Amino acid sequence: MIDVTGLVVSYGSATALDHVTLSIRPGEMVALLGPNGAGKSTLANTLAGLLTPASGTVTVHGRLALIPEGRQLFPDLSVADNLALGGWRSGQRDPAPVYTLLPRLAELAPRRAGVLSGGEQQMVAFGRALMSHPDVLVVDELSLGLAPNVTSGLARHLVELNRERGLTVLLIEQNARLAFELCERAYVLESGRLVAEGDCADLAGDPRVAGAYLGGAIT
Amino acid sequence: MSAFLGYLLNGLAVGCAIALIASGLVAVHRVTGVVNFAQGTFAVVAGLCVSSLLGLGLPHGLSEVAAVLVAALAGLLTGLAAIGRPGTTPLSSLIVTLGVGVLAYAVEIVLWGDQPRSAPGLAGSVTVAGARIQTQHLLVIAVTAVTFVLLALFFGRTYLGKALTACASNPYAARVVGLDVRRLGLLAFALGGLLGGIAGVLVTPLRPISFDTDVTLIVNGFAAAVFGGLTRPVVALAGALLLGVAETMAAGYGYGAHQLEVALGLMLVVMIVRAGRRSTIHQEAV
Amino acid sequence: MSRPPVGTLIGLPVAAVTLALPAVLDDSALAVYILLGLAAMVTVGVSLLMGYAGQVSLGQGAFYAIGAYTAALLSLGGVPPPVGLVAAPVVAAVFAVVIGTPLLRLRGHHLAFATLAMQLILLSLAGQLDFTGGDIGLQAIPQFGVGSFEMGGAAAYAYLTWGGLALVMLVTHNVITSRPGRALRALATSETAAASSGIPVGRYKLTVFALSAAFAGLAGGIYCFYTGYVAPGSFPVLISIQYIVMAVVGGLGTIWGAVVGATAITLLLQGLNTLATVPGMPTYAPSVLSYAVYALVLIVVVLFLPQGLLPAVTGRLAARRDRTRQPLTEERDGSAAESR
Amino acid sequence: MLAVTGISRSFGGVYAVRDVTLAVGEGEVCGVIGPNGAGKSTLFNLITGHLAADRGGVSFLGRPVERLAPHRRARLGMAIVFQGARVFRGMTVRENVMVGMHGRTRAGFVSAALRLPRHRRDEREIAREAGLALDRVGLAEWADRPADRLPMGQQRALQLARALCARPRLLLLDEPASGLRAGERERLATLVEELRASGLTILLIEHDVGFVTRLADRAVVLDLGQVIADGPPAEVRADPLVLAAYLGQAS
Amino acid sequence: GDPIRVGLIVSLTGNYTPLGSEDKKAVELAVEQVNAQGGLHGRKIELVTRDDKTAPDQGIVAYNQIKGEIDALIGPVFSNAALAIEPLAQRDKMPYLSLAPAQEQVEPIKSYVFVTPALSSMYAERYLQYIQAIGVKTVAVAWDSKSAYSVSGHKAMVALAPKYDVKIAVDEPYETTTSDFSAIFTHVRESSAEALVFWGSGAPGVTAAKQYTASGLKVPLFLTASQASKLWLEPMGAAAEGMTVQSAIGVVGEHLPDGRQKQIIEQMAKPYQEKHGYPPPQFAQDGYSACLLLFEAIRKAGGTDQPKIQQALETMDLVTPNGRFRYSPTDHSGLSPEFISVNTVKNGQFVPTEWARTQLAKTVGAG
Ligand SMILES: Nc1ncnc2c1ncn2[C@@H]1O[C@H](COP(=O)(O)OP(=O)(O)OP(=O)(O)O)[C@@H](O)[C@H]1O
Ligand SMILES: Nc1ncnc2c1ncn2[C@@H]1O[C@H](COP(=O)(O)OP(=O)(O)OP(=O)(O)O)[C@@H](O)[C@H]1O
Ligand SMILES: CC(C)C[C@H](N)C(=O)O
Ligand SMILES: [Mg+2]
Ligand SMILES: [Mg+2]
Repeated sequence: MIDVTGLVVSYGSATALDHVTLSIRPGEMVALLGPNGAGKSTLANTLAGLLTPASGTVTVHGRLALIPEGRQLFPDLSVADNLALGGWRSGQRDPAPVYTLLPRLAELAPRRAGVLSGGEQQMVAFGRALMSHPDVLVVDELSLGLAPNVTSGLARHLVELNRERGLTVLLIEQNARLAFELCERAYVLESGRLVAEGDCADLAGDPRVAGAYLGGAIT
Repeated sequence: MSAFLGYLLNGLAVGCAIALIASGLVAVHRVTGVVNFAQGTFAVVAGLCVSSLLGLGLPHGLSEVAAVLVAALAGLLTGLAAIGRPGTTPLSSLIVTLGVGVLAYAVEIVLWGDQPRSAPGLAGSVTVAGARIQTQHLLVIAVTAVTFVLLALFFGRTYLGKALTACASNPYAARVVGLDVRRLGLLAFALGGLLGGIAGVLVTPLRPISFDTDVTLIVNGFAAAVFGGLTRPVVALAGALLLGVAETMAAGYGYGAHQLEVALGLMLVVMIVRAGRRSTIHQEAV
Repeated sequence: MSRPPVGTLIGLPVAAVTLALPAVLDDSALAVYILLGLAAMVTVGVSLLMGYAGQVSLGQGAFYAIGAYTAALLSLGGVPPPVGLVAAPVVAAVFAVVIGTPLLRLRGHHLAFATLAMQLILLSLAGQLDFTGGDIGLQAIPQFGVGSFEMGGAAAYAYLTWGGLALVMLVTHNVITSRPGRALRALATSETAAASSGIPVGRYKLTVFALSAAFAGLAGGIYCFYTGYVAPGSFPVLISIQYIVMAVVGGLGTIWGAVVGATAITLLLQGLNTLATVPGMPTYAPSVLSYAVYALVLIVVVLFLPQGLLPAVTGRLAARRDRTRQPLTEERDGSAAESR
Repeated sequence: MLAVTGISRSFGGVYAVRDVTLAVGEGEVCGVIGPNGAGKSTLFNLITGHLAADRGGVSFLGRPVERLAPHRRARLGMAIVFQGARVFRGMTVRENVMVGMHGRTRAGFVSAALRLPRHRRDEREIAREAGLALDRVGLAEWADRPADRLPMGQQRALQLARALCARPRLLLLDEPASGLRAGERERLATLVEELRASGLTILLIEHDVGFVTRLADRAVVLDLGQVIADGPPAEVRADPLVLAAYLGQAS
Repeated sequence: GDPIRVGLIVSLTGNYTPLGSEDKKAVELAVEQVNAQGGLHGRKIELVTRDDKTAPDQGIVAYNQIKGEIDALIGPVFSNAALAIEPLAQRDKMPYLSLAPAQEQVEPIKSYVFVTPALSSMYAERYLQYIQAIGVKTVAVAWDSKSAYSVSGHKAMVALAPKYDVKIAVDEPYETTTSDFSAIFTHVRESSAEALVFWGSGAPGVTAAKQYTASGLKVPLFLTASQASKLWLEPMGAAAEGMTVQSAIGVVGEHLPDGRQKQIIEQMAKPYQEKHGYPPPQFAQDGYSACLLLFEAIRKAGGTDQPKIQQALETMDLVTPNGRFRYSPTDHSGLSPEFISVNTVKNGQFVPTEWARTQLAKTVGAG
């Protein structure tokens, strides 16, 4: 579904991704872990075609949707319009299915997205990505700013989509515990290089990974 | 009373002409975030074209449409220069549009010379409740009304209109959902050219147009467009009408030597009062 | 703090050349040299206002005019020229405070329009009032001089101008590399975040507005003594736009950039003027040539050196990528975010 | 220390904060939790003065402050770390942090322009404080980079450093741990504990209830703009109302 | 010998481009003609042209640039730029022929400064003569408050009106940028004015003329000489027909009786028409006249000694397309209202009125 080989991405003289090679099979849910500044968002943006690699190849089969870091809504448009535009690629403009999933958004529909609370914005960003009926969903921070019950709701839904529709998911998530719970496999990125990969269960057992990412995490 | 009505009607017509320039500024800014200082140029190009085409003996209607299309093309070319290169910031684009406006001077002088030109429009005038108004003015008002209704519907109601708005609202997010920001921006510039062209074609019969008429056009148009925050066509229209009516009223009631100042001053006061009633925190929301 | 290298590396040789030039230039070159210095002085203010504090003024020419009229009226009224020259920036600054108090409640494009309107209104007033000499303006303004010494030659004005410019640059440099300067740069990004660090945003905006007005006023004061003539026509709205172009072309948010921009644009325009009026050129040559070349150079520079000439030259491109992206974009989000 | 009485704010008829009364004692760490859109950030904006209240009052250090502009409240000793990242573009990390000292120094335009002794004294002071704050949040090695290029996590740390540089009496943190990984979160928690130990009063919005439980003496739960629970975190966590409105079965 | 260098500073960009470029064409024509005849004193004339950009300070820059290399100067059409340069020219003892009509240039007299167009007060006076002659008693006046030409024309008209027994019923300023004149027309309609005299240059005049026809006003519209260009008739289109427009005598040369005046006019008009495809407008007349005056002065001075040129100018008596100049130490304008024609527009041409025809015939005959 996603094949990345020898990917190098740099900002001016600074290299953010250094020869990254990874691949994700259709229907997989894969987590991407790494400390701040590791290059996770850079990878997400490159997969979505928003950054041009300096070298290496990126192949994505099917339609990819990105839930970008920091929500990135259209602040001047209403929630309903934000969602509708999420369907630009798929041609689906009716946000009703998203409202069933996130009823709060139905209440917020006529509001300008720019004035929503942080968590509300994150919900819109999630809904917007679903509007394009993606084959692959790249989530840059799922739980960011979300109340625990909302996070768990969304996580459940991701799993559902994955099981029922075969949605492929690449999940970047600060809450490694949650990520390990949801995904089968994980990659660990540090300073632009892949430093570990494998089944979540194995990685969770790896003391180095567990120390850095599971450590005191409390939920 | 009929004098008052006369000033009012004429003021509305003047305002409508300003509004058409403003509409183009709004269309471009709303989509690209660029203040297009070449907007007046589009009107000038259309005006000069229509005078030439009519001079060549082409019929009315055809000449006007052709001139508007030329202006739309000019808009597209301006867009290519202003936003065609990736990574151009809106401020740089603004300066580029200034440059395009000046470059257009050179082209216009070569093609049309530096003397003002005009074109015949709807002749004669009609009397409304004792007030006289030029037929051409009525045409301006009618076209403006239609244009703004369409524009408001386009941006407010249509999917494409919303996609265009999204481009400037958050260009990064626009790319995330798959909008081709550059193409849509060029579309907006072409639309801006079209609107500027309409303004030019309508105004040329009322006042002579020469290569540098764009300065007057843009000052008024900019005032009106800013009144609407450069994003809201209907508020820009209100600003333009306020400007036009204030100008004719000032001239009508004894401030002819200061009509522009009176009108601009009034706009300023309204803007400052409006600004006072607004908090900053959500203007910067992250 | 972040840019002493540019200052010292380029500054010293530039200072030396600056001092040497008036002695070797002829009158015609000196005229350009002086106007260039004056433009740079105003542009440094624009750059401070726009590049650092994120506020746009399309009415900087108005303060230039106020400075010129102040100095002219005072010295025509018998006040010694040095007093007039000192009064010029002061009056411009006071005026900026008075007019800025309401105007600075506006942001971005609104502010740009408001300052533009201010200039139009002011010049129109100057053209109507009797004591300003109406549209004809004020003539026979005495030469600048101290006591019985009268400054005659253009070279003397060149020193006065470039001395003034040095002063303006020094003040700007001192301001931006210190506490108030950081506050200005902070409020350019986010007034809210700035306020929550204890910065009185309104007062700071007003102060920097007044400071940039004072720079323009000082330039205006020198201008009036040099030309001996002041009229509303000397300060068209277009010169205000020209200052912004100079600031952007040179590199916004750098002091030397303003000087480089003013120099580049002034020399370009003068060069074109001379070139286009060479005998034998076809009738439209002057306008066509000067418009076309000016426009093309402007477009090419802005597109290919978006950070401006100076940063491009000093190769500090990367470090500054986002700085130019300020005022006009910044506000768009703002004004659009208001009640719709 | 801080007393909020009957404060309300609505947007277009919808209450974001409704009749909230809240008192925070000196040295207390008070967690504020609640569902998305409950009005937590709005409450912070009301306290710091970035939003005007429709009704109600705020008093700080025993004096009413609801009429004071945000920068005045900041000078009295309030500092806030906003929910999103708000770093000052075009400035280095260090310069960003130095801005935090603004309220505690005086050198203005004149001293700066003339390089008066006060300016030098203040600059030295500011540089020292900023250095301390940078060390404290672990940003020292990033100090001379342009702030807007930092990854998310560091940007949040930067904001915290800026707030600390002001040596506030009351610190308002809006989701400081969001976007942080376990290790970084741990460091943040340690820092907050240190701050608490030094006597700083802290209001903390956080969706990570474990984080709040560990750090806060007390938790206030907001829902639909109103306080629905107030008490020791452990108790609040078990409150059925809170469970229903906020925690869901995930906790 | 080495060439005589004449400076020419006019507006080639900016607002007054349409004026300045006409002046330039005419000056170049005059220079060409004199050089074709071998120049002056065996020396060719060389033009040094600069653009004042319709801005006084740019005028000063231009002047400072060329003052060292020129022997005499023909100066700006834009009154404000002209006024800015004059003190400098006077200080440098630079013989200076201005192309701007503002009164202030010759009040007080500066010994080196001479004016070539008729002063706006002369245009005002001429109109009053005409108005009196056709039996009109009450007029309305509209004037551009931002143009020095129009302001001083208006001022003179108000001052001189009683002398000609004319009452000004409506006195209305407007701005150069005005795009709608309905308010003025309404005021005129509501008054007892029998004619509307409209002071302005270029664009506003055209706009007013167009809107005037549509406004249904019955009283005649009188435009001033600043409007006397074929290029400004064109944009007016049909609206121009029947309108009254003043001009310098040169604009209506073909309607004059044969004689010295007509011959001089044709000496310029014919080649100009051939070269540019339209008859020389008002501003071209000014430029050409300035050249003739300057060349004659150089001829008489026997060279380019500047004080001598100044003296020659001060005693000048010369027929030019603008009329017969008689400069004197107390008159640096040299013209008189008799050389101004009052025309109507017929088939897109300026045709002198009966009154003007007789008046001009008298003027020319007397000269
Ligand atoms: N626009 C940019 N210009 C320059 N450098 C950048 C830019 N964006 C990111 N970087 C740098 O690239 C590196 C990777 O950043 P990235 O945002 O991909 O990290 P991340 O893993 O997503 O971090 P976080 O967990 O904080 O979101 C960082 O060192 C960052 O400083
Ligand atoms: N300027 C505004 N205009 C309209 N509604 C607003 C505005 N600001 C906030 N709101 C609304 O007020 C409610 C409270 O918002 P607030 O940001 O305080 O929530 P929060 O508790 O911080 O939520 P989160 O945990 O998601 O950050 C939300 O529903 C939000 O949409
Ligand atoms: C007659 C024209 C040469 C006068 C010109 N319009 C001016 O105001 O200077
Ligand atoms: Mg990231
Ligand atoms: Mg919040």
